[in-house]
Amino acid sequence: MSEAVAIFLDGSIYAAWLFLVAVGLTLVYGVMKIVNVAHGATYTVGAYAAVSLCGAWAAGGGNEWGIYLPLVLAAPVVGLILGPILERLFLRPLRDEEETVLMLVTYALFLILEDSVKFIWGVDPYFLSEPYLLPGGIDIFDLTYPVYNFGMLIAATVVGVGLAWFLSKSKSGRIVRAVIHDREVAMAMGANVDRIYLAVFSFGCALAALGGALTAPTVSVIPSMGVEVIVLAFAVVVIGGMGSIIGALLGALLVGFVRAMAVHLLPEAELFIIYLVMATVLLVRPSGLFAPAEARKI
Amino acid sequence: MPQRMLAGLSVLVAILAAAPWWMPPWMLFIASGALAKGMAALGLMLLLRGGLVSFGHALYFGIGAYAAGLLVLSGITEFLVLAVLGTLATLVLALILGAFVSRYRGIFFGLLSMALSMVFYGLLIKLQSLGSSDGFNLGGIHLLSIPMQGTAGQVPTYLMTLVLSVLAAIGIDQFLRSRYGLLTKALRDNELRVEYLGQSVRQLVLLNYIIAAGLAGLAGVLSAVAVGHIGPEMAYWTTSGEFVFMVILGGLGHVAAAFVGAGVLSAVQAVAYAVAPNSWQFIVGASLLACIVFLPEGLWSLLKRFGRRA
Amino acid sequence: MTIALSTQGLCRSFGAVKGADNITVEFTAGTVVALIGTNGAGKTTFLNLVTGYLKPDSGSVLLGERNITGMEPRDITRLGVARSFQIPQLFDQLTVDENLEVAEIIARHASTASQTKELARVRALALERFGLVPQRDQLAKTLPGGARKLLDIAMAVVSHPSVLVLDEPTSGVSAEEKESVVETVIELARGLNAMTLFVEHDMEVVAQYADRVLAFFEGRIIADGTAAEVLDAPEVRRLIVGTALGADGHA
Amino acid sequence: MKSFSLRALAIAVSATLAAVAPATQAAESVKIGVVTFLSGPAAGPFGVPARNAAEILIEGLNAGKVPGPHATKGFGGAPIQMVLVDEFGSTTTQVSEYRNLVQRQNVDIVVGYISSGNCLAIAPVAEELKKLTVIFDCGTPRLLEENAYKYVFRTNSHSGMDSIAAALYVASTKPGTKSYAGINQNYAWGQDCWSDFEGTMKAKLPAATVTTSQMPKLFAGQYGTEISALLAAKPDVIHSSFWDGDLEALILQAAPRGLFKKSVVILTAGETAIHKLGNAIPDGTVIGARGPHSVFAPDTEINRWFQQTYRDRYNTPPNYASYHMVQAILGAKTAYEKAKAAAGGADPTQEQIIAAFEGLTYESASGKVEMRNSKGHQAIQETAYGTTKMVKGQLTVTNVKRYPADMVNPPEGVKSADWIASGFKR
Repeated sequence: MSEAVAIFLDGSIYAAWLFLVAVGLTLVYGVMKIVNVAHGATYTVGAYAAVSLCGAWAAGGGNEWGIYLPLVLAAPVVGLILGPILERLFLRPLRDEEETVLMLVTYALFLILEDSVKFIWGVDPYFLSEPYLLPGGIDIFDLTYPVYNFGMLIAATVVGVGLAWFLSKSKSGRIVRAVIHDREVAMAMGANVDRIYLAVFSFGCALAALGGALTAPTVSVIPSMGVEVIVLAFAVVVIGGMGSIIGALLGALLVGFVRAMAVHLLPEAELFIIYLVMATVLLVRPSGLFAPAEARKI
Repeated sequence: MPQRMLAGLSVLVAILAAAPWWMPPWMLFIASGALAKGMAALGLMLLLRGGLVSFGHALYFGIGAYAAGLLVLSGITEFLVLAVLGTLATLVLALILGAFVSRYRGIFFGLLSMALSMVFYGLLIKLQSLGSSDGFNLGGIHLLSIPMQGTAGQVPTYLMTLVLSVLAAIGIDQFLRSRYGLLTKALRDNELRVEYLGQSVRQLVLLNYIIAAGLAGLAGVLSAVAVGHIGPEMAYWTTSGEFVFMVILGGLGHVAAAFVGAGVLSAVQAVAYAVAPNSWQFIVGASLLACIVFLPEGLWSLLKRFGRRA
Repeated sequence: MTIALSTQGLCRSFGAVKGADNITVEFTAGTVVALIGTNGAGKTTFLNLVTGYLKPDSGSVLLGERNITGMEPRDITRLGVARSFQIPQLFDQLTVDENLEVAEIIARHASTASQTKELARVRALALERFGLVPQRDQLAKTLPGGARKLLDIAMAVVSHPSVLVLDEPTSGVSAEEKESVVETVIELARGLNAMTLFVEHDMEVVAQYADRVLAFFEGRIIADGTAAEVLDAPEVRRLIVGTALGADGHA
Repeated sequence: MKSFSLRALAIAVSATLAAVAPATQAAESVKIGVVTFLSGPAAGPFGVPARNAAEILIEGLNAGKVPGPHATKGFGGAPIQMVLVDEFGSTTTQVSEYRNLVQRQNVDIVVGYISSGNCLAIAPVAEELKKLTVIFDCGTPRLLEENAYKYVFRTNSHSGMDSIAAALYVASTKPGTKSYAGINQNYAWGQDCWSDFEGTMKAKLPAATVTTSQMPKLFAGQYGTEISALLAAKPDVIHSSFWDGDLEALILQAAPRGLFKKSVVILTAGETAIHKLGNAIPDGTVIGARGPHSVFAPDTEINRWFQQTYRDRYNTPPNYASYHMVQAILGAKTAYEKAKAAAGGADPTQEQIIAAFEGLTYESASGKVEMRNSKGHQAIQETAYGTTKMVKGQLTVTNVKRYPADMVNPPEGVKSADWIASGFKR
């Protein structure tokens, strides 16, 4: 019984984390058709930004519990700075290239950003554990869980629900959905694609940075922390169907629960279980679980 | 122009064939590696000409190397046997996996390939008897009575790699000039039309996929012989990424472009390591970006332009 | 009179929309048949079902005696059904000549040198017939609309099909070129003795070239007969011709 | 004109590469190639501290400032010149960089290699190029157990020692242990460490059972699920050979969940974390340093000098990777000077240095090192484990237990795994 509860909780927490790091990737792909490898580097930058902002907060004598403010603030800061730079300078001029070429462009950006992080913050690790330790833990059955992990669950829910609300209810959201569905038609109907791309890419960067910022308190912040994450986020997004928000959610839940089961019941399999799930899903559903349908007119 | 290009390439091959007499040994080693990787990149270029990018091509590089490694462990050290059986092993696997993978296009083809290579990588890590992530050494490989390893083996290995690379380049060049070459080009443009002209797209993709895999497998064997050590990282996605990088760097214009890409990337890496050990990633990333922006058709187009002007 | 192509109770819906609603029809070998109807009436859906791009929900398609229902486009093509497209499907990065060469290679499987030579000769003839000789070494992506259309059709005809399916061969073609495009194509089709199905909005073209006309509405055939019969049918006048010709001022 | 341009390009490329090659060095200095991680995840915890150690030691030796038995300037009076190479990158890259060092830079000795995959691949190349190569940190027992090399020496004990001693520490400090578990990175190092630990536990505490063996991916970063599984399994003891960011993340994530309170956690490579993470490591954690290094190092003159000089320069204490580096360079120095003495004061040949190195016993900053195994090419050394305790806000290591070299290293000619399986037969 307690094992089932543990699998459920661990799976949910891991899924929440996965969803946070993957949702920006799928949104950017859905709108811009860019597989953004630089997402991983943006995640790293988010973590470092959180370290610096929280450090400044503490140095400035900010309230102990107020530290969550600079932590979360890292996301919009990174999104607003890095997003427009990358989009305007590199992605907009190359917009008409093929998907795979764009992917290589973002891979190059990834390499450049990762080394830039080294130039700015150095190779020694940073620790930002206060936000993680501050709220303490709670006992569920006989296992202790940090309250912070449930904060991740809440953050993922807020992001997911907020995004769903924005896309379905707000006017700008409906325009974004129209672009996801059919860029040409949306343009013909007067959507300003330049502006939408800029906004969506920056928002995607902010989401990646949020993932990094919220992860920072639980790990040692090092320049290469984004490498594994980007591969994981890919797996989640591909399983769910590239470009689908609901797909990212289900992909995260699937990977989270399958992995939690593997760790608790068959630890040997943890190494490649995610790739196995990904390969299996793709073999059964070649475009992932919830790929937005695209019919070609001939 | 074609005559001139042929003459130029012949001179290049001659210079490379004479390399053991003008290159210092350490550079000869880099050249061996670059040629072997160029061969893998050549296969990838064939796929790319058909519009498909694999982010898991290192799977076959690794399969070739590990097939050779297993043969050496079982006491077979004749290079010809390793090369033939190593390549054969990749071809068989490519036939099986290709049957599934050839259904996919675009990013899904790339990512499914990557997932498959990562499953293989995971299996290798699990195999403690094969050294897990550390891999293992293979020594004593020879071609008939000529050693292929150690000090005496460096030149034979290099020359063998060069010969096989040239043969592969000529073979693929002929292939590209054949009807399949034209069909492959057509495939990249418009698959729907290819189907509506009565040609199975999957068959065509599968054919290219198998050829590409075979080349990567042979490259894996050659690399294993040259380095004398194999490990799971040979099948890791970053190795695949390196192959893609080489193709993009060289361009799709000519079979020699894949080798140009491999050579230049290896040289850039070697120099970057020596000059800027702390920021070589930055340099590699920036050159990739510069290449895509300024040379969308790769270094080959630069050589061609240069040659025309001269 | 042999039946070249027939369908039996063909149905296909897209959600609530019926693209093909129980279509049963037979086509005699060698005839030229025009399909008319407003946008969304089901003409292209019908062509897509016949050529394998779409799979029917129910019903069957027969090529002569042979059931080709649910077969892949390439297999249907190999059995002698060729088609052109409303939006020309060309190999944009290849030259005009190479586009045709690809079509020939696939259709004929040339391998020996003499065969290759023969193909080149045939190709030259085709280029001449379609008036594409001046553009033969141009990349397909640089062609103007009319030439794209012609090349698209030329590629379909290469295989000497027994059934030729043309989706709006004159759309995107300028008014001056229209006549000659249709002329060329129909003449060629008759020369091959191919059963030809073509979708057309220009009722003058339909009246002039079609042996038989099918009028589509909401996935059904609402009229079937000679051009004169169908174009005069009151239902057709009300639902199709009026709307199609009204704009051109011919009504 | 194509041919001309291509040839020009080929020549230009080779000229550029040749230009990078420096002129041959002055004959009397000893040129050492130092290979260690300068980038990648292993740079922070191992590579850079090792480089730092090499820098201050070589400076100190050249200036004749190193106290104790190593007071001679440089290598027997000859100044030392260091060539630094990054160990990050594929094995193929490493082999090619090694060839660079030997054939282009003409180094006299290569000291390096943290990664086991790299040291395994380099060894046969060292034999091929006939270049004295001192491995300073890599852990795999396979290096010198599977092959006999003439030119390859390793001055640190292999990973078998760490795992055996860890189990011995458990057996002596927690003899009542009924169950144990592991969390190790899923690659060769983690797998080897766990199987050696498990093997020793079976021999020393046969009644204890394994509850779970967690094997997360290397650099996974998120261990919440594994920690739950470990908590749920309720083992008395948990073994982990985690290092670097993974180790720090594990400590950060597990400590607040009480893992360190409910079980005794042994971190065999834990020493690198104590300098950085300090007070985040809970009391009662068992820490190892892969030998008698750092906090376990003896209070000798040379160790005090090293500690002080390192702290002064880098504002942090040296960790065990730093000590491994010092041990390697001092080993080469001792062998060099012994050979020089044997040659009657003439500069020794490489053959003479190798002959002197085989079976050498010498003092490093970490105490006595014996080149005893694998025909005198593999060092054996004592090791130690201790338990953390916070004293006045300062992390200290208490209850230190030392294990003599013979107790935790296999006898000559016996493979580590076989020795464990045999129940430690002598």
